Amino acid sequence: MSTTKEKFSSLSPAEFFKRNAELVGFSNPTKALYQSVRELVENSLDATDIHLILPNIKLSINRIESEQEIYKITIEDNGIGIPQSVIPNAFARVLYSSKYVIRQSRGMYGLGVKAVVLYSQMYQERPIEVISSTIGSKRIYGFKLKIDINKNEPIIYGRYSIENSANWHGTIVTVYILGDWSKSKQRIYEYIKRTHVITPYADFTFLDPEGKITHLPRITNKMPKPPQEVKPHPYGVDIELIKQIIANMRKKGADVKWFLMNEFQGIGEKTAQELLNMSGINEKKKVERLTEEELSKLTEAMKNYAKFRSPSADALSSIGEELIEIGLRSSFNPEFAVAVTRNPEAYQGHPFIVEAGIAYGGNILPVEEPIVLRYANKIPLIYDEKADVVWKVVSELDWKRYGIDTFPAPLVVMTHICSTKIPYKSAGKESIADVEEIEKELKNGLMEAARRLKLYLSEKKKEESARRKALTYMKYIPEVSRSLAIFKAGKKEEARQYEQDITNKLKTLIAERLNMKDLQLLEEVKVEAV
Amino acid sequence: MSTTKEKFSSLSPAEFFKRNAELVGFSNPTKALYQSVRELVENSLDATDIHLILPNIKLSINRIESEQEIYKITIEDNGIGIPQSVIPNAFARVLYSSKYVIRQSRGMYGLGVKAVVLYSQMYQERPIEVISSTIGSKRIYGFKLKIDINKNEPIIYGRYSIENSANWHGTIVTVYILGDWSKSKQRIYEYIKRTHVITPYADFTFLDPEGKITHLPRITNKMPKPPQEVKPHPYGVDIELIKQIIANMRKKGADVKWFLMNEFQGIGEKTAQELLNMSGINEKKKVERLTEEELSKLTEAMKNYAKFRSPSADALSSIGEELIEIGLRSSFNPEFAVAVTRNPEAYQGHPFIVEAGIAYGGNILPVEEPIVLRYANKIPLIYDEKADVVWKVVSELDWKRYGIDTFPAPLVVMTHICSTKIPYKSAGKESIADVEEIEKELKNGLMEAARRLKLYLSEKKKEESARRKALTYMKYIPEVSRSLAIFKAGKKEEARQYEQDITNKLKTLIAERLNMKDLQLLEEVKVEAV
Amino acid sequence: MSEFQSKVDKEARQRASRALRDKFLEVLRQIENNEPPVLVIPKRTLANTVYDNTRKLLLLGVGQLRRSFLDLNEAKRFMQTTLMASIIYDALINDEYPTIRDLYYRGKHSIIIKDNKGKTHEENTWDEQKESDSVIIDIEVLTSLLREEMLILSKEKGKVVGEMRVRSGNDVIDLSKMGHGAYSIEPTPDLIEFLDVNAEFVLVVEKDAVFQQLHRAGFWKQYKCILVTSAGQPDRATRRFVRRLHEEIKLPVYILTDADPYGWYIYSVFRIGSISLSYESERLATPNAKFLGVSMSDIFGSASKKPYLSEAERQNFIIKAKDFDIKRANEIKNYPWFKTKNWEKEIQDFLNRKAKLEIEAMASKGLKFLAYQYIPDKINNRDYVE
Amino acid sequence: MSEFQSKVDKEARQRASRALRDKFLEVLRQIENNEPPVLVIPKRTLANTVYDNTRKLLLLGVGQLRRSFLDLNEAKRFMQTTLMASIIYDALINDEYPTIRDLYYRGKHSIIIKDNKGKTHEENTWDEQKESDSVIIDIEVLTSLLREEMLILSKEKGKVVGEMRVRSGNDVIDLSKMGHGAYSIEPTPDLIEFLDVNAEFVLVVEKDAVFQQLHRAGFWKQYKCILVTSAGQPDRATRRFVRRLHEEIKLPVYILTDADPYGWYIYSVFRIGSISLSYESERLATPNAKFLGVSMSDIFGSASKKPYLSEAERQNFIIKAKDFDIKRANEIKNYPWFKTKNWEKEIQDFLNRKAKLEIEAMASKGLKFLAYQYIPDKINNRDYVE
Repeated sequence: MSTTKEKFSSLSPAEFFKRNAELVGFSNPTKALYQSVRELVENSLDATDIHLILPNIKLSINRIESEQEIYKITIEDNGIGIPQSVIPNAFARVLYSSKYVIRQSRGMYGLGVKAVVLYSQMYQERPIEVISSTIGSKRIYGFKLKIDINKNEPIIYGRYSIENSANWHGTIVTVYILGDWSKSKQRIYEYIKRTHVITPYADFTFLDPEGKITHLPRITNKMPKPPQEVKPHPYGVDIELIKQIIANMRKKGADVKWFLMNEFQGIGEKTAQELLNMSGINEKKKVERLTEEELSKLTEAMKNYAKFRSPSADALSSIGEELIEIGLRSSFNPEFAVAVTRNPEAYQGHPFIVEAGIAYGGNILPVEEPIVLRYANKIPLIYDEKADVVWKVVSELDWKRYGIDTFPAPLVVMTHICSTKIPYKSAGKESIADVEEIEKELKNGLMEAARRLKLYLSEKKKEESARRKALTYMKYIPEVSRSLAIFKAGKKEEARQYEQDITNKLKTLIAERLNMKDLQLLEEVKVEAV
Repeated sequence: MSTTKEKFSSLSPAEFFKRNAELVGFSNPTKALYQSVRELVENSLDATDIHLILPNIKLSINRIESEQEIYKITIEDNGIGIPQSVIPNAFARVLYSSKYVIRQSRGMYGLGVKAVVLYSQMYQERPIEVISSTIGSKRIYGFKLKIDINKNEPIIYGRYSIENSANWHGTIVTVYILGDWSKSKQRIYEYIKRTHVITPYADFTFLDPEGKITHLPRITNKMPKPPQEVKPHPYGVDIELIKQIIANMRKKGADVKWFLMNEFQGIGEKTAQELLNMSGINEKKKVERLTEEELSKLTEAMKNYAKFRSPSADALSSIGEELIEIGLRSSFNPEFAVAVTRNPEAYQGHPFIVEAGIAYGGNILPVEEPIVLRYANKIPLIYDEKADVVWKVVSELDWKRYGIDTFPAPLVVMTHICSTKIPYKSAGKESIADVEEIEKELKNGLMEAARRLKLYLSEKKKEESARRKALTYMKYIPEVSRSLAIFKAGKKEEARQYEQDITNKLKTLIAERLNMKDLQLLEEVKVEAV
Repeated sequence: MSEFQSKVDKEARQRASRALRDKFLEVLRQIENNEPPVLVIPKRTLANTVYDNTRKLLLLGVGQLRRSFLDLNEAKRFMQTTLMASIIYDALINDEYPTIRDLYYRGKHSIIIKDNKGKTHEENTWDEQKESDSVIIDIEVLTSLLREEMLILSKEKGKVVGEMRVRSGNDVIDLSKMGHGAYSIEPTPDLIEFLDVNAEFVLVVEKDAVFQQLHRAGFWKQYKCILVTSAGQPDRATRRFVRRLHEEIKLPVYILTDADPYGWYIYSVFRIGSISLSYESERLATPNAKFLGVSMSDIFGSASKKPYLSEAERQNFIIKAKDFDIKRANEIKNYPWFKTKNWEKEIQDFLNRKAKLEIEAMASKGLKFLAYQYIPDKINNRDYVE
Repeated sequence: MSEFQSKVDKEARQRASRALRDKFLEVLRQIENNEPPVLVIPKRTLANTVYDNTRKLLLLGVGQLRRSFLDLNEAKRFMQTTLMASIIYDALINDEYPTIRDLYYRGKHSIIIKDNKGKTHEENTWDEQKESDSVIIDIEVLTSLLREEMLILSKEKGKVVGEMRVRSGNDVIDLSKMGHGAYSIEPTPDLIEFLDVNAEFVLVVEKDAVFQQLHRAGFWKQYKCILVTSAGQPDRATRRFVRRLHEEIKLPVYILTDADPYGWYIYSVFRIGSISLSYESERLATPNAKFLGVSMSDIFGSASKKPYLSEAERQNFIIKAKDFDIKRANEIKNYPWFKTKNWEKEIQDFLNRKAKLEIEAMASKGLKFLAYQYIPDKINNRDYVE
């Protein structure tokens, strides 16, 4: 038996995520470069379309050292900008964010850009540079920042401001990072291309380390409705969340009934009373005075109460069928494209909307399995496809029932899940967990889109079948006429004269048999005798 | 353009992991119950075998409410116990742990049991209860605890101590949790069974909510060498780690050369000098005075220096070939079992050892794909098998080359990776990322084990082939004798008398042809005439 | 060209060509009256095949199918039928003797059409001979003319030897003077005239090699028999020839085949005709033909009979029945003419044992056994399955 | 039983049985001297098949294989060879006429052994007839006795008509008096004696149905010809019969087949023999046989010749060559006796056009065309491929 003493110690969140950078997607230089691009692009998009600004995003990556692979990434957006007072914390304090509200956004954990900074300062010494101006601001502010990892605090290496004479707003971020361009190149391009499919209203310019410039222009000015911040839905709460809401309440000394009716979605007086009855709490009880046990009962009541309205979808911003179709058409040039936006549903108190698109034929190359484009809160998911619930649903769908008789088939499937909380399998945001409610909606959405595909395919088949029918008769009429003419004449040599007459009579009979449209087809067919 | 102001706010780590409990494996009541059992069992094992104590672990799960599915989980171990002074923080402060040292352990993130507590207090009000006594302690201490989520601090609901007259040491933890036994049952049993395969020196008792008791007795008293705490390896450091080491140094005012030689593994004077030359730093410079740029150069030099010794394996505790074979044999009763423990290797400065086992035939049922048992730092991984690098290696192995000609085959593959840092894909510790160095070792380990399987199978085949050869001759001799006897006699009716003589002569010829062993086989064969 | 000019020939051609033409002029009339052209053809389905218990013949029932050109599913077959009829008609009036393969070739060509998209569609009038053969049968039942009556020749492989003389064409052939060879039966056996028959029965042997052996052993001389082989599945001429020997010379007919459902089927074809061609039974079938063997009791014995094979011989010669044998046996079991006590027992025996045997296995016990013991014994003991 | 007792027969049996016995007593002597028993057999491989350019025959070379019982890979075949030899020997001394199928049956049985683990292993002496057939050929080359010399019968399908009489057994048969039927050639054609031949050439037709048509049209009468059909791939008796007509009566032999590599192969078998059975060429082949048609130039014409088919007829009748046709053509191209200017052109034409044609396609232009124009024209113009 060894009697080694165990040493206990505490970590700051910054230290924790530095040590375990792979948990947020920074497992090696290849993934780090890719993940950095993602986080920066997603912040830029969140700063624009949520606020109804048509995004203009300029991204460049340069290699700045010949010995080590250190890349300089610069991104510029025309977003709402960041107030100068919060810039240091927003970029250099882990678990500090504008995203801790109930509203759909691309970022979710408040970790992304801070993880970029953590990784950045692990292998090189240059600080991150942030230049930003909010809407209407008279000045533009610049910062150079690092994170004090032990304290989880910003270290400001420099700051300045200049006049904003052109009324510019937006943010420019420059960060230096150890990366591996040749290995991450393909994924980064894929990411940008797929992002553009779902935000066809954005304009992207990308300069890569090889000097190649890619411009993905804006395809439409139409933008989706932006998400609103909402109150929590009672089904999704837990004891600790209630405690926190109580702690943050502005009105002090409120009673529990008022609390229920004012701090949650969709609780009116009747519902509040029923919840209080279920949990055995007096409606007049001051909310600060609730015991642990009462809080537990109240939470339980909220979980068990069956009659809540669905969570509000105000917090969500779906893309919409029109924009999805535009994206699919412009990216794939298919013969057919369709999109479905489902009604809002909820899981564990979080509202979500599923959207599904299908593109078929045209320039799409036939493949053994459908090409699947996965999106969550408007960001494309590239890695870990087979671990995603979307793949499960796509691969279990019986495509034969929807007119796709065999694979390889020229088929692209696109799914978008938007929610105030996407159930990612990891903080790297690569794949979505098997949540029953989401799986069901994905299935319904895909089936709805697939039914429209089927309709299209069967219309196409029907037309072809009518044409084939006419062709069949037209093929055989000359043979029948020639044969019967021989019997009429009594010998082959004298039969020719009767053929045309029999042919005409047969055509008349066929014309009666088929409708006019088919008859037209009949006339169009040229039979070539051999 | 909307001008919504963004609200920025900060989260405590406790709040972060409460909000995102699925990141640590608590996505729903089913997984929460399973994950809680895991975390508790793993803590108990870490408290015993690391300290050379043969583990005795008693686990019970009871349902305590009929309305809600609240389960009481109690675990008791005979480990080293936890000092009373750290019990509150160890159980109720997120990112506080004894596992933040460089040494292999099952826990890694210092999150596990805290995540259990977080989830526990989300849906019911009972605090966690901890009873513990360290080795040699005169008293046993008891605590009732919750986490203050806003502050990330323990709340002590009760404490007491009693005399330790029996010299007991160990820890008893009781926690209450919202769960779903029926859905998690199978996985929990699987987890316990597989844990026992890799720790055959442990004794498990498990009482489940249905009242069923399972006892998995200790199979051997042999235990693996325990891991030692070590200094960091220079290849694995980053700028921020160097800063931290400097900040924690006891000797103040040391120069950089002393620092290099005393705070890292395997740096002697010569190496230290070379590193300093590479980074252009004066050896006399005080380490506290190093500039950011110098730190960056030093880190770069440590990354580029090619001649370091491999990281020390002292921090690792592999299981060993003998114990693995014992585990495989006792669990599967196979016809053949083999295990391989590879030499230590390193990735990104972290030492690791791969172990691989193969069991074949016997009571194993033939299956389409090998049954794969994955372990990391002595814990079984159950979920997300196909996303794991182990699956990649197993499925890409050309089994035909190793004597497995067709599937289904009765084949079990077992892998164990131990490291001071396992590169999990997520903090839920379910699957291991594709790290090139680990993939290569897994491949080598499996191939080494598979070669021994091949040897076994081909020995078996060779024996069968010799037997077949003898059989062939024995089959044909009577026919040849009968036919030739007819020619000898001149007619069939008189041929019989010559047969035996020809047969004997032919057997002699065959005996000369084959060696004695085969001849023996020959004699054993009974030919039945028809 | 004397053959072409013969009177019998001329008459046959006129009869057939007139019948054909009349049929299709009817169709033409429909078209001229703006009615959909329809061919009314007796159905050749199992359901429309009737076993006439009195005459012991398999005949077509009264079921008819109406093949309309306007029915999309029938249009092609309608076209094929008119095409084939016109070709046969043309051959008849031009003094030709086409074979069914000739007819296949004469009618086979590509139809090529272009649709409005400029795409070319190509289709053959027919692709394989079994398509055109099937159309020929349609025309036979449609016109009630057998193909021989339409002067269509087919490949013939039946052979005969025995104590008789026949007249064919202008020649008289002595079937007892064939040396080691044999007389090859002609495709139009109705034109054969039987002269001087000195025989007591007809033995039909399925296998040519067994026929050769029995011929070589002088079996037909010793036992006064007409020895015929169908060399496998019998062709029409061989069936007609055997039928005429039975009908006109009143000779009993014994059939010797393998002991398996395929052998029974050959027997069945001689006796009744094939289901798909039941329209011809009336002229080709020999309802009184008897299945001489090899029977299950020859192999395994029965209460009253010692088997011809020993246990060891059985083990070596018996072949395990295949799935398709079992399938065929079950079909045969349902044919009305196999619904006799003896046949039901025979088939059930087979199904129970799942064992079959080739006639060669009997021969391999020795030619003398086959020729001088097995066959005469069976005939003498009336040990056949009926 | 007169046939069994005939002197010719007796002599043949004695000759063959003695040769067989001597061969295997040698093997027995090896065993008695404690030497591994070995059969020395001429190799029947393509490499050991030699084309004798002078005699224009395909013959076995000097290559030999040593089949030792102690060689594990050869043990089974050794066993099969001794087994088959003993069965043939037994049939010879017992006055039997087995067929190759009989021999298959006589030798087929299960060998059952139990190993020391009590597991039963079962194996048949042979499973399929092609195994035992192959062993028979081994014995033929081993003993230099053709199967006919060992009194083994086979299935025969060749037929003949024409202005001649033959003696077979004790009978004289007039082949011009067969009516619409024909004379079926016997399995032992060497026993046939030719009498009164009044013919100028032999026409061998691959297809039975074409034979029937030409016979019916009186072709052989009009053109003084012996008309033979092999009814497909020729059997040994038909080949020997044709060879004897050529050798003894000095009649030129013309062969008419489909225009495709399979047709050429049939021609080749008549002319040279088959590669796998080259040991028999010396007696069966007719090296001067001429390939009358159908030739590529008959179909497509040439610089000096109008084609017999019109463009439209070609479109309908020509069949696209299959992959195996191409493969076979390339094989045939390498046979020495196809290495003549004309044949190389013929084969190259085929390979270029990838088109083949059945003889029926010619017949479908009309029987008169075939019988009175195409064939006589070709013969008169010496328009054959040699």
